[in-house]
Amino acid sequence: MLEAILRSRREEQEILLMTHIVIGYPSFDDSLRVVEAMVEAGVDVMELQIPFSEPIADGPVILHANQQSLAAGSSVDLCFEFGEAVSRRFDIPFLLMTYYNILFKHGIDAFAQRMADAGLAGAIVPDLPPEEADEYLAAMQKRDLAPIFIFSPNTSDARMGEIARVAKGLVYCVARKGVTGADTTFSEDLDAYLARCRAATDLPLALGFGVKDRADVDHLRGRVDLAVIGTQTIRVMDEQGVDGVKPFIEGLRGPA
Amino acid sequence: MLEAILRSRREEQEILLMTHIVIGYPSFDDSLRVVEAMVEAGVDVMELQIPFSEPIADGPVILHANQQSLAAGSSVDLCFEFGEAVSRRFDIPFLLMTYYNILFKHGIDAFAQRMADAGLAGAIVPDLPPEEADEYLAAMQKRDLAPIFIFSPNTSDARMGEIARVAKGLVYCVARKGVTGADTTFSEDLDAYLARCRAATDLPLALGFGVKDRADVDHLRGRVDLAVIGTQTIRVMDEQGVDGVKPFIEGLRGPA
Amino acid sequence: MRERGYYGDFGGSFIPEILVATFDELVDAFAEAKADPAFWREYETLMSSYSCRPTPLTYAENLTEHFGGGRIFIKREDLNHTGAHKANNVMGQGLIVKRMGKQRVIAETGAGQHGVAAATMAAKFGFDCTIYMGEVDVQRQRPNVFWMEQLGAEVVPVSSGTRILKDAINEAFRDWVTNMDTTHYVLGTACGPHPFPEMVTWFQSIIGSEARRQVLEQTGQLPARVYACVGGGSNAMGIFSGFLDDPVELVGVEAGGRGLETGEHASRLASDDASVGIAQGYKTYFLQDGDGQMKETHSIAAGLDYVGVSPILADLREAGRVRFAAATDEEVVEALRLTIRKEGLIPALESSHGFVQAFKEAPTLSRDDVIVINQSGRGDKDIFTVADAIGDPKWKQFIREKAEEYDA
Amino acid sequence: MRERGYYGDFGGSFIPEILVATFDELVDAFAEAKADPAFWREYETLMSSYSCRPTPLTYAENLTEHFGGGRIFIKREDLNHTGAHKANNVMGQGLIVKRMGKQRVIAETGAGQHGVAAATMAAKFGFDCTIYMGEVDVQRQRPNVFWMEQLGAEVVPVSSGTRILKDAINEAFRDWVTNMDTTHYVLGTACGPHPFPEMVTWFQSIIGSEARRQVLEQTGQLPARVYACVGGGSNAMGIFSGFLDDPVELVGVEAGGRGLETGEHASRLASDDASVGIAQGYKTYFLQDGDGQMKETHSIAAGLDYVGVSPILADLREAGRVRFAAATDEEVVEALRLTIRKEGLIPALESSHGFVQAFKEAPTLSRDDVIVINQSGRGDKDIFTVADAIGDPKWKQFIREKAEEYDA
Ligand SMILES: Cc1ncc(COP(=O)(O)O)c(C=O)c1O
Ligand SMILES: Cc1ncc(COP(=O)(O)O)c(C=O)c1O
Repeated sequence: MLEAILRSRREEQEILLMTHIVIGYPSFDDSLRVVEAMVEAGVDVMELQIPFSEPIADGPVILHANQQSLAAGSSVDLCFEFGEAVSRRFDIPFLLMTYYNILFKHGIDAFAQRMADAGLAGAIVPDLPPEEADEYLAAMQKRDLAPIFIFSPNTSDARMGEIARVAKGLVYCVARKGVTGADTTFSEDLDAYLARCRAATDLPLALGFGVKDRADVDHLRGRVDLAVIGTQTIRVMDEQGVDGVKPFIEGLRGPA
Repeated sequence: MLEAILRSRREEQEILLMTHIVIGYPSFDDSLRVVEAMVEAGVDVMELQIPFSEPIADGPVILHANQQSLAAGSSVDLCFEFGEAVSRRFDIPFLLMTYYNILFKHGIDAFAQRMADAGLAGAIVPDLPPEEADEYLAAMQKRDLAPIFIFSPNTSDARMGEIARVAKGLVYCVARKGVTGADTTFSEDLDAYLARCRAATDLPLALGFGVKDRADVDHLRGRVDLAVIGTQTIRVMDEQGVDGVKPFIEGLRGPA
Repeated sequence: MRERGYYGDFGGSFIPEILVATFDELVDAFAEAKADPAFWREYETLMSSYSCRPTPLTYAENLTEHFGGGRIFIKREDLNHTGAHKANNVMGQGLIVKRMGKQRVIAETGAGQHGVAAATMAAKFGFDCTIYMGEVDVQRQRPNVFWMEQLGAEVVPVSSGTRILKDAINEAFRDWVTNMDTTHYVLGTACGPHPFPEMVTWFQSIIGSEARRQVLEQTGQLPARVYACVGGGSNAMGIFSGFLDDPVELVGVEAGGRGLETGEHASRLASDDASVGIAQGYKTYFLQDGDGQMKETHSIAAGLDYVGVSPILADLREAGRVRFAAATDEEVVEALRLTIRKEGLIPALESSHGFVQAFKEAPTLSRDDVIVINQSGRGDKDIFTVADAIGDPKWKQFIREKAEEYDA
Repeated sequence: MRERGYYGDFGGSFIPEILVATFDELVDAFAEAKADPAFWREYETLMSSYSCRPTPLTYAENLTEHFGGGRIFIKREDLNHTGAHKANNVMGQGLIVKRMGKQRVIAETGAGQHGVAAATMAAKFGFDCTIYMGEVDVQRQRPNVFWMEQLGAEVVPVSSGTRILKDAINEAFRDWVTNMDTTHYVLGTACGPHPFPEMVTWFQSIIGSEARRQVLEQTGQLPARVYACVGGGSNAMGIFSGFLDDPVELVGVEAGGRGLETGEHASRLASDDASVGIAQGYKTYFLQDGDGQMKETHSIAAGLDYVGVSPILADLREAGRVRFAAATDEEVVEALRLTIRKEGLIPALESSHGFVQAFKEAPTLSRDDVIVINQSGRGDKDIFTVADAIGDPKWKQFIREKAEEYDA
């Protein structure tokens, strides 16, 4: 499903854009307006993060957004309502991003069912390595949902192969060490790494962690299928308000 | 010398009075006026304490007087000048009381010489036990000065005998445990103790530590030769000024 | 892909992909060390020449008489260098770091005890060192922060989340995912992803093996019960390890805070308030809400103020092998005061939790029975907390005067 | 009359008559204990089960490399229960008190370390306890006062004289002459009237005999030099005792305060400012004026801030057996910082004096030489002093905030 959508979009675009928001940050209304702006700006796929109290893989900006959303009363139920609302309304695939405890406490099968019911396309669970993922994989597979896994620069070739065997939809390639939100210098090492990723899987490759402007996106053109703009959108929103989001996204890929 | 003087005074008085001042407390002038008042009030013998920075056998009142005197600039030289002045001027025997370090630093023989030169009659050195006193004894003996030693309630009979062998002038009987200045309850134990003292020596016996009023002095009449009023005179002076000293001393033995 | 360590249903390794290779390396280094008898000898030599192992097992004669029941023995982890059992773990991991050839260590700390221990180890081994510590804990444990800094460590106050231990752990992971090539994360307790629960337990097991030998030597018998406080669970696992195969009742004591009924506590295994979850890289009982969000916890003892608990202990509870109880803040201060007065020992507030439960049970045992309490650390580090709990006016006056001196 | 203990020209027993019988009793009790091999065994058992003797001898590899000279070993008295060598002495005297059947102990304290140790011993043995402490020291060592009180001791601030250690000793004597029937005075150092210098040295000699055995075991050789700080002299005598008959150079390090030339110091044997005198019951070198009045002394380390010094050390100096040096406050803080950074050890400010001199001399020795420094205690008790000496702004801020919290 997800993979097919992405492939067909790729036929029209040399590089796709995937963006990230934390649901309920700074409010549910704002989240909705941001999604709207992004879709209008031509984003191809979105990650919707259900906030978690212990987001260990996230850097300060997203961490802060998680905490604010929770403090403002976000809940898993509300996040599903939100996910359902946007996926009904907008014609791009939406993914959930969250930590494994949210699925685990909800019941993994029930969680997948709710995802399917809400019309969501897949999920990214950064603290769930494939070794621990049997139940999750089964639940996702049953509903044709994409369990998205991650490659990192120090993932071995062998392990990439094993991950690729269970991944669906796309593979999220982390550009560098570290948490979300820090700058990335795109180097020659990146090409070698991406070559390894490409060799390991036929799935579309998304590259994230530190992609922040048009130059970055341009650099990725031809190297990967999707550029993931995560922290930077939240920064733009924090700094310029929701209205800043659309021009920012348009600028990433639009005419120079 | 001292012994003879005391014996002859004893022929006139059933109980003699020995008093104590700290030289230079609260000032040298006041010390002189106190000596004057005491002699006029009929005191028979006086202890003049050369202040020491570490008076471990003294209680808070005399400790304080030591410190004040030193803080005001007292010195061993000044104390000797004072001792010489009063012993030239007044016709009672004066004793020095101080701690051993004062003698030791001065040179023990030189100290004794100065005592003799100043016309002083003897010395009480509470932290100098007879075992350590050979040099001191020789120096005192050479000048016919009285080395005064102490009996305490827990001095054994045997030890009393040994102390008596080296003591001259009088023996200072400590009435009880503790430092100077605390109250003493004169009990039957006291009689037994004094009987032991009497058996150990033919020297006049002085009883000190806690003698503070006429009742105490009356109680001691017939039991010892001298009553030592130490801390209480300093208290009187602290509370009533120098003028209070004479009536206080007179009241100790005078008509009721 | 590699097998992740499970203890019954608990444990595992729920880590970001970027750390997988690092954990693989650590698992290997640990396995090699464990298989190498020379390594344990090196560890024991280090602990006996740098810290003072074996630590004594002290007969608490006065407390025994006071309670009139079982004979009370106290395992003296307070006598370790840096004042707590934390030294055992950091020194052991220090040796592992040396083997791996890394040059920098990071650590989280709650009470500050593990931070001081880690900074000490770093100084000794010549490693760079960064310590993550919740802002709240930086406040309540300032003396430890001061010493960590003197030891050359950088102390980073963590202002995210509840600003205590669990948040410091998150921050440490964030550092690690960036610097894993040069850096080892010295986790301070028997929690976290595999191999930490097992590795920390292994180093701490030196407590239990000593204690077992000592109690047999000194009394000729095994203890009826062994008590230990449970924060993350490392000191408890350390002493329990010595008695797992014996007919000895093992009792873990958690932070009852203001009382289990108030919800302001940190009892994961002794209360019904916790449920199984996965966070900070491992599966265990957490104090969390229905959505799986971690709750605020409370304890007078910063070192017990933690939402999760060792997966090994969670498993031992399920298996009925370890019994759990909770001690309230108030009971803890009472037990601390009594222990100081009666024995001249000053247990840490953390350790005092174990004393509370032992004191409750000692009278019900007979003089023929022996019980062992693990005094995981010493309490002088807690002077600000203890003086506050006791409300000593002279201490307050002293602090006021010091502040005036500084303002002058 | 009885022979009073002299060490060459020094020592003796210059006590008020009222205490003579008490000292006779003590001399007898000590002589009996010393003659009874079971007593020393009891003492060793107590020290190994309640404190953690033998304390380690730690090889300071990093400091050794830093100075590039002799190999530096550190005897770890800081690992004793209560954090200093003072424990050795109080526990030993506690056993003597038990033998004498007394029920109350009193003690003086300067740094507070001996006070805490004595109060601890009293709690353990069930004695009543009063501690005399100069007002100035009560101020600078408040944490120790807090713990003494928690241990059940009454702490009496002494406001006479210079309001430090020597004045506390005077006050303790004043108490003793009143209560000698029930009370033993636990003098804290190798000073005072006979048998204290000898008795305290005997108990502390456990340091030296352990250190000698350990250094031979660990290096196969005797040390070239042994360094110890000297306040009253007990830790120095303790470690020196083990090497008196060996070709080992013994170095005592006194408080140089603001510099010997300033007169603000407490160097009795390393400076020309002291002269022989008799005070506090014994004969030794004192810092006194021409009249024999004791002078004010100064040291950053409360425990070294004393006018007198062990008569045994005075004798060993005259005999040329022990060499003396002084370390200034500034040098001490520097050596302390270096030791913390390099080895993860936190010597007490007192102990750090020994480190200063060892650091000065280590580079002049060869790698074939071994030197031993006695780390008499741990420095956490000194946090207020150390933080002030270092001028840590965060610590000051913390204290200000605490004060505000108390004022609220
Ligand atoms: C003295 C002491 N005891 C116990 C603990 C709790 O940790 P654990 O349960 O891992 O032993 C701590 C933690 O800081 C501590 O400092
Ligand atoms: C840690 C420490 N070292 C040394 C001393 C000095 O005493 P001594 O010279 O008797 O060892 C003290 C005194 O309080 C102390 O606390």
